[in-house]
Amino acid sequence: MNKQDKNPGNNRENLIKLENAGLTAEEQQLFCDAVPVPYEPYSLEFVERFHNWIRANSLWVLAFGTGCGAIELNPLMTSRFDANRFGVMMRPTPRQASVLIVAGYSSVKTLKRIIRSYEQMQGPKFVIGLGICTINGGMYYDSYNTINCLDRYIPVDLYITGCMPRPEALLAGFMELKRKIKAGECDGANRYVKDFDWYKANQKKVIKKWDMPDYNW
Amino acid sequence: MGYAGLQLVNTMFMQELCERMTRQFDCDQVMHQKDDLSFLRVDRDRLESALMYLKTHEGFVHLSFVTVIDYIEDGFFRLNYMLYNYDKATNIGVQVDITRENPSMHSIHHLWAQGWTYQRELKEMYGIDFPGSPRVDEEFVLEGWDGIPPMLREFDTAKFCEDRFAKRDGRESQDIKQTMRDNLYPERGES
Amino acid sequence: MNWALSIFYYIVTVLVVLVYGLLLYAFIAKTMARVQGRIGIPIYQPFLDIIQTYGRRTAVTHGYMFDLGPVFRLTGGLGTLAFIPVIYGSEIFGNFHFAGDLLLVMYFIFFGQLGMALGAGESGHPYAPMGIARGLAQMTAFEVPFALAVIAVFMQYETASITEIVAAQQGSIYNWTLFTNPFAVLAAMFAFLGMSMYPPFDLVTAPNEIPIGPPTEYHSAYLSLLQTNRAIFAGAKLVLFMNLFFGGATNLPIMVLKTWAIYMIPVLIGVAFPRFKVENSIRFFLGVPTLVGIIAVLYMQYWGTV
Amino acid sequence: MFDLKRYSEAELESGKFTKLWHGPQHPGITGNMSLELTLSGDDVVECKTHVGYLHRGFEKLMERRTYIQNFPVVCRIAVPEPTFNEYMYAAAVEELAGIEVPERAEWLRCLNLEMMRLASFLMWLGGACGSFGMSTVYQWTVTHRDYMLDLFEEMTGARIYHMYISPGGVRAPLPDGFSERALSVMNGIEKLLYEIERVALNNHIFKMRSQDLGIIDPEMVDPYGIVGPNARACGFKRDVRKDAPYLVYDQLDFEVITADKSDAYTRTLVRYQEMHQCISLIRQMLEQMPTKGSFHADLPNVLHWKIPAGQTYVKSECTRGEYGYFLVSDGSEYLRRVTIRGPSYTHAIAVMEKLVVGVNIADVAGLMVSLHTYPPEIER
Amino acid sequence: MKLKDLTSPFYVWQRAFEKPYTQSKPTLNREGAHAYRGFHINDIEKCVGCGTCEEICMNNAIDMVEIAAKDSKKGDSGLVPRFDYGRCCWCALCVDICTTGSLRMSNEYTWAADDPDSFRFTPGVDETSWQDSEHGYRRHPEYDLLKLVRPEMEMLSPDEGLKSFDEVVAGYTHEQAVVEADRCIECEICVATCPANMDIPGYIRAVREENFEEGLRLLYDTNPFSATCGRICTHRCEDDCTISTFGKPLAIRWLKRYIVDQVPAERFAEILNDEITENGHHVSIVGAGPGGMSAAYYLRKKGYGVTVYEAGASGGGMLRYGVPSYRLPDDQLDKDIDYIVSLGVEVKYNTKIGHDIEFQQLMDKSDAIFIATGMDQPSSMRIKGEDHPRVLSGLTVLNDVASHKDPGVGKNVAVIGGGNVAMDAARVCRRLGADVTVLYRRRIVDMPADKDEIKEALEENCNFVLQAIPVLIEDAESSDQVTIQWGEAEMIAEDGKRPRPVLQEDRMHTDTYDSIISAIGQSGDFSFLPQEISDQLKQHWGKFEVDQRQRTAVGKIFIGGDIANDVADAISAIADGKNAAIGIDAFVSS
Repeated sequence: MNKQDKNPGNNRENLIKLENAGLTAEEQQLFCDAVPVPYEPYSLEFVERFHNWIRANSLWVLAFGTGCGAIELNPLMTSRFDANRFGVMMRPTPRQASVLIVAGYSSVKTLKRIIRSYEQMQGPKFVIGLGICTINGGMYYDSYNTINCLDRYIPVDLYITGCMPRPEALLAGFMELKRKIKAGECDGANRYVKDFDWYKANQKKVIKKWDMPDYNW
Repeated sequence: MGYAGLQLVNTMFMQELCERMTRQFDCDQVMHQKDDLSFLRVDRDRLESALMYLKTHEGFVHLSFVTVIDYIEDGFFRLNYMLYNYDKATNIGVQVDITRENPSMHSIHHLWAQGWTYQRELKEMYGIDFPGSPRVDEEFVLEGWDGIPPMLREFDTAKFCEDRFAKRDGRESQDIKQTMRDNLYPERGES
Repeated sequence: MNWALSIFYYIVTVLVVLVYGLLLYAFIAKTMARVQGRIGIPIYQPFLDIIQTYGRRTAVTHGYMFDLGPVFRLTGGLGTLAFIPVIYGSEIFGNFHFAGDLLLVMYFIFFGQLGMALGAGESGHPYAPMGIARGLAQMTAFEVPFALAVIAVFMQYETASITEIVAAQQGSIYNWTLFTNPFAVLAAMFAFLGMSMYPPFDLVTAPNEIPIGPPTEYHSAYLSLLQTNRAIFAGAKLVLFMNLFFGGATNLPIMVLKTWAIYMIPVLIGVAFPRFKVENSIRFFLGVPTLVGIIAVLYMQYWGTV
Repeated sequence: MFDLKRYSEAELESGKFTKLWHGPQHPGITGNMSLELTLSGDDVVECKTHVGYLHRGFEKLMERRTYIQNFPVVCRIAVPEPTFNEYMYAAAVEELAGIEVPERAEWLRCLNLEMMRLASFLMWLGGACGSFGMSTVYQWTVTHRDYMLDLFEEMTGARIYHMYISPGGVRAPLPDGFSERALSVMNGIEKLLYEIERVALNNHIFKMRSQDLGIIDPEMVDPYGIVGPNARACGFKRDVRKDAPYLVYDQLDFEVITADKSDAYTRTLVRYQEMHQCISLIRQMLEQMPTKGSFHADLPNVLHWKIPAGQTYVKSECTRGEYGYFLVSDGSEYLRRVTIRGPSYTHAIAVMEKLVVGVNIADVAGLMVSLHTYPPEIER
Repeated sequence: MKLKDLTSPFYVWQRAFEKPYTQSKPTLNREGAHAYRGFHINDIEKCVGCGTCEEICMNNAIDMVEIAAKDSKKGDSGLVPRFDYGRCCWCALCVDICTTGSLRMSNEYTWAADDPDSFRFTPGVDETSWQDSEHGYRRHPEYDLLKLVRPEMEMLSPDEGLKSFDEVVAGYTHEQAVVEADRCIECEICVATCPANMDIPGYIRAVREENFEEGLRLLYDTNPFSATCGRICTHRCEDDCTISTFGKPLAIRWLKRYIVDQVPAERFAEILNDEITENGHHVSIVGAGPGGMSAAYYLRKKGYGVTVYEAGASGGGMLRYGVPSYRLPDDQLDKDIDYIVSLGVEVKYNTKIGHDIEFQQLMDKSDAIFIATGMDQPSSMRIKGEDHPRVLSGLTVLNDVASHKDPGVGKNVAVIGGGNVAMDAARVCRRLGADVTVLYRRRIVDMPADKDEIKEALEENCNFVLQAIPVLIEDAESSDQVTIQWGEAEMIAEDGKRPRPVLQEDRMHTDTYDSIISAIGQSGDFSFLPQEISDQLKQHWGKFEVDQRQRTAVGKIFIGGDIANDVADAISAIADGKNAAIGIDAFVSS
């Protein structure tokens, strides 16, 4: 994937200036600009493969109902479909979660929280875009308050289409995600580091109230 | 008395009420939409007293919602206060026209404890000011909004979207008439 | 006995208890899932989870205490286990023992919690101190009946060595503290409900109120340590209760059976009840369980003759 | 009357109190909203609600779409309970356009609405138990709700967003054998409800937690515009289904359920009884429903459907109370203005901010759930 | 505190001994309900690419795209919908509104992929796992978003109609017109079918919006014979109307008529506002029929000086002489022609080329010549005795009636043929009080005449004798009568071709009539053309070969109308006229 081509401003100068930009250096540190640390895979390949297998079978999903897709996460996680038996579990805190499900549309206000949650998650981390709204705006393609393409703001590893995707489709999505993790194809977190400036520029283009503390320690 | 009978009584109540309101508050326009719903137009400055009267004397204790309709062509906002009378099972919509320039309206938060939420929304979505209403200047549903209030008619959400949120490219649709012309009668039919 | 060999045996014990603790956890989770009408996690899932958290490639720290918290916690678990004979009379699973080891074990039980409290307190997340406050408050409360029960046991067996207490219960089922000193057991089991973090006493990690609680900020390898500790500590606790009140175990199957049965008691209640608030919880522990504990002590003082 | 603030703004900001954000990423919050709590110890001294995380600007979007295009849009407004939106929108459009809906369609709509109410209540009941820590009940109810969704899938072709009630009628009649399957699901749910009564409603700790929590004073009901079960639980006999019967409710046999004290427990109890009432209504409807006849009125060409200028307000009783659509048309192909009045609007903001003061932090989630609010309908 | 409150919660454990709720099989891809709204399926054989799905989609999820497997043709744009599953919300409005029923849904719903650009597909073209799915949402047969029924138009009853030459069709009332116009889905498929490529959706919209002035302008953009076409057009557009798959096609012709009827002739100039700037060039047009006059109109609008040479005494050509007034009243035709003439077109009546003026003279004085003489020579039946005095030509009969002369057909008439002329002749004869028998070689479905005309002829009690091949015409016993021998025919299809009538020699009939009207076709008379020009112009099956803009091998000469196109109807002639005007303009200005 030639990501570089899609990045219009891959140098730091091109970042969009916001109202917070004129602050003193000390205060400016409060606002997220620090590039997160990339992580290396294990140096031994079989160790990495083993860990990938483990990661695939222990997916901790952040319990954040960002949009209407969350309504189908309820049946998924409960008795009827019981995703627990596939190693999919809900974690209430982003620090511990490894999968972020962006459940449908995200309003600008929520996007900020999504980014914040995403940055607090520890790598390797995976993002599932649920429903049409994450792919190309869906129902709300012309709404002034919802973003259209999620992958411009955070790296997305898998999309599941549908409105809403049924729990079965979600399960199938999880199976696909497992397959990808096992194959070592999910490098979203490192992509985020690599194209950090591009992502930040896009984020700042839509999020105008940028009082985001630095969560990339 | 069955429902139909009740309704007849309510309709009569409604008509009498509208007459009373017209006498007392000079409502210049009365519109009966259906048996249990009428709209009254009152003057901007009489609104508070009209609402107070309806609430305390006529039993319209329930404020369903406050909303506004933007008549950009005629240059005014029409505020609409929907009240409900549980005993008579009738709705009445009290409407006020206010100017679109520097719009401002008397707050009703002292009449209904929930009134301020609606006013906060109207302030954010239409820029109508309600002096004295609690937290009216705080952000309500939007965050960091930097344009004109989005619910105004002149705000073009599609264009805004285009400017701000990237769309996925590769989408193009062909016009049917043009395609058929190009394929079937390329040189005919033009004028 | 060679000290190196006993340390080796201890390590073996720790590993066995770890594996057993994780399996027991998964089994209980499956049981609860069953009540909820579903199948639940695979039995090996806890192992995967531990390796998964361990295998996270990034981590952030909030300071030295934050780093030390899980270490203290694990130390507490390991220390607790070190002085409890897992299987009575077994050379490998006998662990260290000396005359006052029960007191040390009691100490270690709190050591972990306090260490955790310090660490989590530094994490900076508001839910962590809130969880700690709740946890410590509740712990203090259930400690009262538990201490009373242990005192009653001291008085009964006139020793503070767990091995000797177990030894005294051998021979017949009627020698178990359960039958010789039922009030103490009752009081201790009430405390056990509080210790085991199942509803109605799961308010430390109450997911709908303060998600996860103290370990909110813990992740990656930190969390891995905490998970390891949870298995070991749960195993140690169960074995302790088994030893003190249910006659201990002379072989592995009996140990498994007894600990499982003890574990099922909070689970039995847990799935059926919602969560207490912290003041309800304290009030509860300082009520009937404390009373029972006092009765147990009085009983031992005035009537208890073995 | 507005506010019973015990602390001034300056005091709140003084650092004397803990600030805690409850949500939006929090398992104890319904949907995606947040409460900014100011705590003194474990007690809440002040609360500000923050909504807008789900704001999509429906009212704006609907002004840009034709009348027929709006009908798939509206159901997204209240995610767990889309059908009421479909019905309200259809009813408003029909009223302004002067369309007479066939009788069979009215029955089908009514059935759909009652099924939706039951499904929504099921999810809510699970959430109410779950918020106090009884996740077992939550698992059961969500599963049984899913059986309801299977019925919806059969009836309407989709699980969540049914898009079944279109202006003019409904899109399809009932499939063959539907009522047998529906009745068997109803029997299952009834059995489940009795189980839940034993397990949760007669549970000592559940009662302890929820009784006397978040009491709605009868004095509060009118100023705060409290409606639905929240108001009924403190003795107000108010139900749109009875006050101004719509659809076929006047042909069905049911009573308005009330109680005498609106705390979290009574509200649960009232809703619990309403669930039984729903089952009874669904059974009645399946029995009495006409099986022949047209189910959709003739519409003008929907691609350029113009509705004469007018304004109307239609309302119905959803699970949370009075749900209404205020629709203004101006004679063009697009509507002029629509305002959606959701009961959560006041319940989740004004009422919540008042009730939560003085409540233990542990009970905030329970209180929030007991008011039964859906954030997506607040901000739309 | 009640003890029961402590004990009854343990009832939860009962659940542990029951079967779990969890659906263990099939876990993935559980089949959706039979009417589930899953992924789309499109039958591209049926799909005509009308784009209604695209129009109704509130999410802009549908693109109309060209595909390799399908070409544009009349009644089918060749485009198919492509779905963007980053937009679609599965509301199925596209399925509900699909005019041909080609679009439906499967009950598949699983699609997960990592490339956000991959969620686009063209159902029916791209390989999908659900394309053969049997279940899934379909429009319920009793539920229509399309308006399938036409409002009934008031017509003279057949009995009434027979009494006079008054117009049979009353035209739409205002309400009917608006209701009918409202049925249009504006797919624009019909535009390609219309020989003149009129902006049909545009003027229908004008009717809907009751903006008749705009409607008239749209009409005159492509067709200056709107009043005429609104009555007698062969309305091929209606055959391709996408509504007609499930219902009645739109009454496009009547709506056109409705527009023109709403605007009085005096206001035409004011509304159309045709400003003419003379450009100094001059064009001669041969024939004042629809083709010629249409060319004259558009050329005049471009500023050309136009002279039209007409052999007859008045304009309109076949419209005047070939179409009876109960279908097209003369005043309506005059309305159209008068407007064209009013723009300054010079029409020389009773001027026959080659007789009154030489063709070469036109060649010399004009910058270009447009020939649209039409086909006014009846074709021969090529049977023995067809020159019998009681055998009349259909055209002659119609011509006589149009000029208020008695054609003298008698009381018992046979009409031979199945075209519009035959139908008109038959119906005219009925109005003259005769009993009419129509003899036709093929079946009723094969008749080239308008469906409406056939229907009305049947209603007016014309006796149809089908699959009848005339063999011989002889003298009858009375000199006022004539006898025809005809044989029954069988329709025999040979190797997949169109079935052909084959005479059955053993089933012959002999009938006697007062007169026989032969109306089996016409041909043109090109004797006025000088030989050298005539040689240069290529002919094929009696028609001149021309290109899209009516150009011929001779640069200056443009040919259109019946003598150049295959369909030979008024609207094609009008279209030819307009295109010739464009061609001439291009030719002259180059």
